[in-house]
Amino acid sequence: MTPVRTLDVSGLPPYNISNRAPTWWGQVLLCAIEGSMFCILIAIYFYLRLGVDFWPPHGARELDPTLSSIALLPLLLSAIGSYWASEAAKKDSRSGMLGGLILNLVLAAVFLALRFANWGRLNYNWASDAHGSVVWTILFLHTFDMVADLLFTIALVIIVAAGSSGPKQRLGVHVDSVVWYFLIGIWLPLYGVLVWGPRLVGGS
Amino acid sequence: MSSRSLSSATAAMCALALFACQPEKQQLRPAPAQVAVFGDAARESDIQPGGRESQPQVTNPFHGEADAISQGQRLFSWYNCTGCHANGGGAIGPPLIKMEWIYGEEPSNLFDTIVKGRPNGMPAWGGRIPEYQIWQLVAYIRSLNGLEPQSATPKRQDHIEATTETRP
Amino acid sequence: MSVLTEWRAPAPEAAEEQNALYRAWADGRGIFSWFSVTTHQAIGKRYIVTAFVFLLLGGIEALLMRFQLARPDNTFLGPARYNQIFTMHGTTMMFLFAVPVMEGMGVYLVPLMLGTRNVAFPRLNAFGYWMYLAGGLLLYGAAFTGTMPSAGWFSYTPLSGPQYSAGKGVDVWAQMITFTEVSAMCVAVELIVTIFKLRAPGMTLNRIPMFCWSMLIQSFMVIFAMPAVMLASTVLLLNDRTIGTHFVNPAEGGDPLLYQHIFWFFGHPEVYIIFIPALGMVSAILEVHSRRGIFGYPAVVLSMVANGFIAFGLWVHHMFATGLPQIAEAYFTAASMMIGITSGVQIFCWIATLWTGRLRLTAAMYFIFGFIFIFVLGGMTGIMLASIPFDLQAHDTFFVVAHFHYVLIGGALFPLFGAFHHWFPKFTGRMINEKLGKATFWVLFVGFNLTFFPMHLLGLKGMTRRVYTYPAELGWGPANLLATIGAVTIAVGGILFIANVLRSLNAGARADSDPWEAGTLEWAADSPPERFNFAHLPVISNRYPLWAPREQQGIVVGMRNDRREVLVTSSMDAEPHHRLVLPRSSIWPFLTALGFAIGLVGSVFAFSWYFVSAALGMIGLIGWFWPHRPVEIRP
Amino acid sequence: MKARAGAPLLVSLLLTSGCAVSYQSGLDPAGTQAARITELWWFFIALLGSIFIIVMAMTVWPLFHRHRGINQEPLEQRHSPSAATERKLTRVVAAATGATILILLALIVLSVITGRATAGNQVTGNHLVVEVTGNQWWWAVRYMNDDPTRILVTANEIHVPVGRRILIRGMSQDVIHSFWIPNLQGKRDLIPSRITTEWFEADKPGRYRGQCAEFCGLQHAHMAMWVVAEPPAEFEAWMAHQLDRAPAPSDPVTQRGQEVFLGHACVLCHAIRGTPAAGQVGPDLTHLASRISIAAGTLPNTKGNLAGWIADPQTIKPGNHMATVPVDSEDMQPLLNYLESLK
Repeated sequence: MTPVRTLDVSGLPPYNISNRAPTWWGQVLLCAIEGSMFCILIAIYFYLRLGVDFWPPHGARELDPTLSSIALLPLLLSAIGSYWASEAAKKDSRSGMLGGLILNLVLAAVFLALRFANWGRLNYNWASDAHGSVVWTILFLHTFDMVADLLFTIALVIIVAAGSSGPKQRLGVHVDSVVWYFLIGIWLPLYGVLVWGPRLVGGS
Repeated sequence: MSSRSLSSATAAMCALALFACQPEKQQLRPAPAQVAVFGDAARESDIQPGGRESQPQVTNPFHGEADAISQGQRLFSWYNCTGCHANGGGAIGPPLIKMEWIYGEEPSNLFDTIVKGRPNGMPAWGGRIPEYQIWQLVAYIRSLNGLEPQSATPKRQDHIEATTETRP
Repeated sequence: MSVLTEWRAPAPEAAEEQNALYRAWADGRGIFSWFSVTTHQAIGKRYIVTAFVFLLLGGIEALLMRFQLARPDNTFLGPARYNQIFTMHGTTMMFLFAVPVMEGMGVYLVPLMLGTRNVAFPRLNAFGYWMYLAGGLLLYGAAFTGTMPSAGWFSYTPLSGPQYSAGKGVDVWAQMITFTEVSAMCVAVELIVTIFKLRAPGMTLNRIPMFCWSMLIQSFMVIFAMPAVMLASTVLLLNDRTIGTHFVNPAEGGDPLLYQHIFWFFGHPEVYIIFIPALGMVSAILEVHSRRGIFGYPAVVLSMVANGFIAFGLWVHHMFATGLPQIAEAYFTAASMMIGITSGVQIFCWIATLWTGRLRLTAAMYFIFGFIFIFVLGGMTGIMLASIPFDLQAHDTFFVVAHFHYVLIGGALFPLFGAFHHWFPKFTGRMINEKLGKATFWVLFVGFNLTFFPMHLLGLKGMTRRVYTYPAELGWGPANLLATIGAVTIAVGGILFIANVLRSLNAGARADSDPWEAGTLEWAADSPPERFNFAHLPVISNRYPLWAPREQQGIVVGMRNDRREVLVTSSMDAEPHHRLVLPRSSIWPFLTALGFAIGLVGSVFAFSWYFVSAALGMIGLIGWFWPHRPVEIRP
Repeated sequence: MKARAGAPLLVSLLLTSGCAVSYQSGLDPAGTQAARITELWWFFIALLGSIFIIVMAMTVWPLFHRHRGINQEPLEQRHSPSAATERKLTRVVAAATGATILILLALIVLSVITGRATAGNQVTGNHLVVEVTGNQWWWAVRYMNDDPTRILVTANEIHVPVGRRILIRGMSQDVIHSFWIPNLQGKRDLIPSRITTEWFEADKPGRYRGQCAEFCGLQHAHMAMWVVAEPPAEFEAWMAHQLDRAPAPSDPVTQRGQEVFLGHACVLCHAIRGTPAAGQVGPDLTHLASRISIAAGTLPNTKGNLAGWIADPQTIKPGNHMATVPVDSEDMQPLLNYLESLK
């Protein structure tokens, strides 16, 4: 056989837990899809606002600003849990991953409890009028995403606690943190729109 | 190549679909028997829906047909039922949603009510509206109360809702 | 760069090693494993074949429409059926044929062109295909049982709303969109990651084949455009219909135009999602059959990127007749005309390539010439339509029908047919009959122009779109008859093509790996490729590795053959970074798609089925991600 | 190659010679706005058509040079043009791109200028305001006037005086429709919940047909209308006549016809001024007999067509909202006579 030029890659690692892993990229792109969905929802919110005289409609009780703002605290802190877990995943520290994930879960649960309490305050629903439709849609979609990610996190806790923490699972923990950062990051503008929007662009 | 067997199966199914399909029942042209109009006699005699000549009909021929419900909805405002009943919530006339039915909720009862009229203001529409449109109205009124299949009932209309819940 | 390669004779290929590779990539036999296939060639082929079935269905619908319109006051179909047929035609062609077939070509070709063994997420790929199939079966299954949408492929509210479209047809339509868009997003995500992370060592950004560039740009457009249509169809339309939200109900603060804005924010990029991959195909085919690299590679790539960006800024030109503020209109006119610049650059570069190439006039090249003719003509009418005063005359008339068939059939279908003739040996291992291919071209080309050219005039003469009939006095009869004759001619062309494919599949000459003496990597793999594409991953140092001198070609050694390994490289310079073990075939993508599908079909009837969908999907995902034995760390 | 370029041209010639009808055509303008647009169109055709021909010539040019190696085998696998050739080509492509940019800029400017001219939303004192409301599947028309007694309600037919600006205020009762009279002006959507406007001015007397341009359901194809442009004096006469009540029945037959009309469901939807009939959801019939067509431009307005239409509207225009009202055969003739008397 004639010689050819060769590149020997046998020395390269068979896995990688960092931002260079394809799974990480894939997850970022999925977040981009969700993100553009929320951006369009925000556009819908303001478009609908432009079409009516009163925003929110008379008598509509909106999300409570104080409660919403307090709820940001556990949400932002939960990012620390996420970060801790993902760093631990890179270092292959099982206890670190568990600690981080559980911290994340607990704080997220606190946030969701506050959200549901706040959500219950609304005296309108999706079928009341267009304003109700858009507010409920935003809340529903974001909560749906959060619950889905929390279920994923719970699954990760169970898997890691059961002792299965190979590279695949560690990458899962790392990628889970990306999703969580995204859900926190996208909530901030949504919080601004839902809580402060009516005050900024409201009235008549 | 197994993907070919799949595709041929899909093709066969889809071709069937294209040629064998029946649209969701949508009757553009009413059957001649349904064009009948019940004259003023309807008010006095105890004529049954369906007309003297045709078989007494106590079931709505349009039961469960989405298109008939939507036609009924249009006629409800066209024939100014809204003038008294608003969008079903009731005004001068009684509400048509979630009420105790004074004269019954069966299609034949509603049909009678529309044809013969009722005391205290409900005019007799017999003699004016052809039978098929009365049945469409019946289907619509029943759909307001969830008495028509859910899959045929629209969830909202393009006007202000006649909701019973009120905002504090 | 660090891709230093040493000269050495490859270790005598141990038969055992080869067998290991075959074993690792084998899919197994039987119906069960047929549902668990995850190799990109199989999935890509399924996309293409399924999309072709839908092309046939859409074509039959088009013929039915043309028969109805062949003469004035015709009663062949009647209004209800005609409205259903044109809705199904548009929906089928846009959502079930044009986008999926491009996705299919991308799924099949991109890993081969990049010199890798599969897409980055093989199971997501399979999942996407099953979602697409489920969407198609939902639409046609509903049609089979008597429920067809009839509010147009755009389903404008309030016509498509709860009050004016009774029945489940529009709901089925809206949820079919969800299926196909999920599928498109899956492909977009995996292609972007594949193109960024799985390129052959040495394939820097400016060595990426043109078709991969086009798929990359298309995939990004999918990611930003498709969420809009999912919101439009499921939130604005379906929720208004099934749970009584008020997004488009003006009486309760909604606005019917909101739906149009959101729909066209997707709908315009959709056109480019369909035709940018076609631009990539044109470039790839031109290179091979002109026997030179594309002229102005950076210019063509940049103009495609610019196309992608501009596409998001001109959705309002579908809404000029709704009466928007004049300043906005001026902006959207300018933006729409800018597409002329980027498309112009591409056309000029292709012509320059033709001028300096050494042409080989194959059937594929015939289709490219046909493409340039039809597409440029469509582009000219596109520029006219960007002008608001003219658009207000031509909007919603047959002029527009002519225009977008020129840009979509000319811009996407002709390149696609060219691509089939060009890559047929790669797909099947056999050459397609050239004579028959050229005959197909001529029949299609003549039939196409016969069908659609008269429509320009019909539109100017006042014939509006979506009418099921027209009175004789208006004098539209002869042109319509001509168009119907053209449509039949196109059908003949389609039959010729199918005959050619079937004949060549069985009796075509055997193709070797590189029958066209092409330059890009897909031609280095066998025809048809093995499941692992390349026994040794290639190392490249040139945009056209197969045209490069032998001392510039190389191979990767040191990969493990007993599992599905691919090489992850850096996103810019394609330097090897780590190895990635891809999952074996799995039934779970199919089951997950099935779970989602059951719930989504239910959601046509009641919102609560979304939760069923989520629960079933969750069960599927648990199975999907169930931890198997930990991956061996052993290198 | 010649056949390829020639076929469409031939087709277009055939077509233009084949159709002489021009009362619904954007190419035969009868108003100032449509005329500007048609000018723009011919300019586009001349400019873009010649560009198209040049591009096609450049595309097929390499096909005519055998020495360039078409189909010559064997040939080198890859051809690399010299650097000088590439440089020359780069300049050519750059120049072509520059020309494209300039041409498009010019077209944008031209388009905006024409747009402003045809939008015509300058305030004029002497314009006529006509309210057009789209319905599935007919047009309600109201001539506005400061004097409420001179507000005219009619349907499916608009008369306009030549040389006077008309402001159309468009609305919709149900779904989105689009108002379009190709000989006079581009189209404007009629959208529920909002009012859209459009200006036009007819400068040639004549009858022009228009058709709903936005898909609006089953009978989208049969939602047409007539615009009659006439000299101002004739228009004023028409207006004065239309403002009159319907003529009272003059003989026993038409008298009976009126009774039939008022005794049937007709009266629930249609209005005839001067009679108790005041239905608002169907076209106003006060001067039905003076109109060109019935059923929104579907049928010429003849007695026979009217009879067919009343007897079985769902066969003529399947799915339309006119009820199938049974009229006894002995009542039909008087009813028709009565309707025919509504000049």
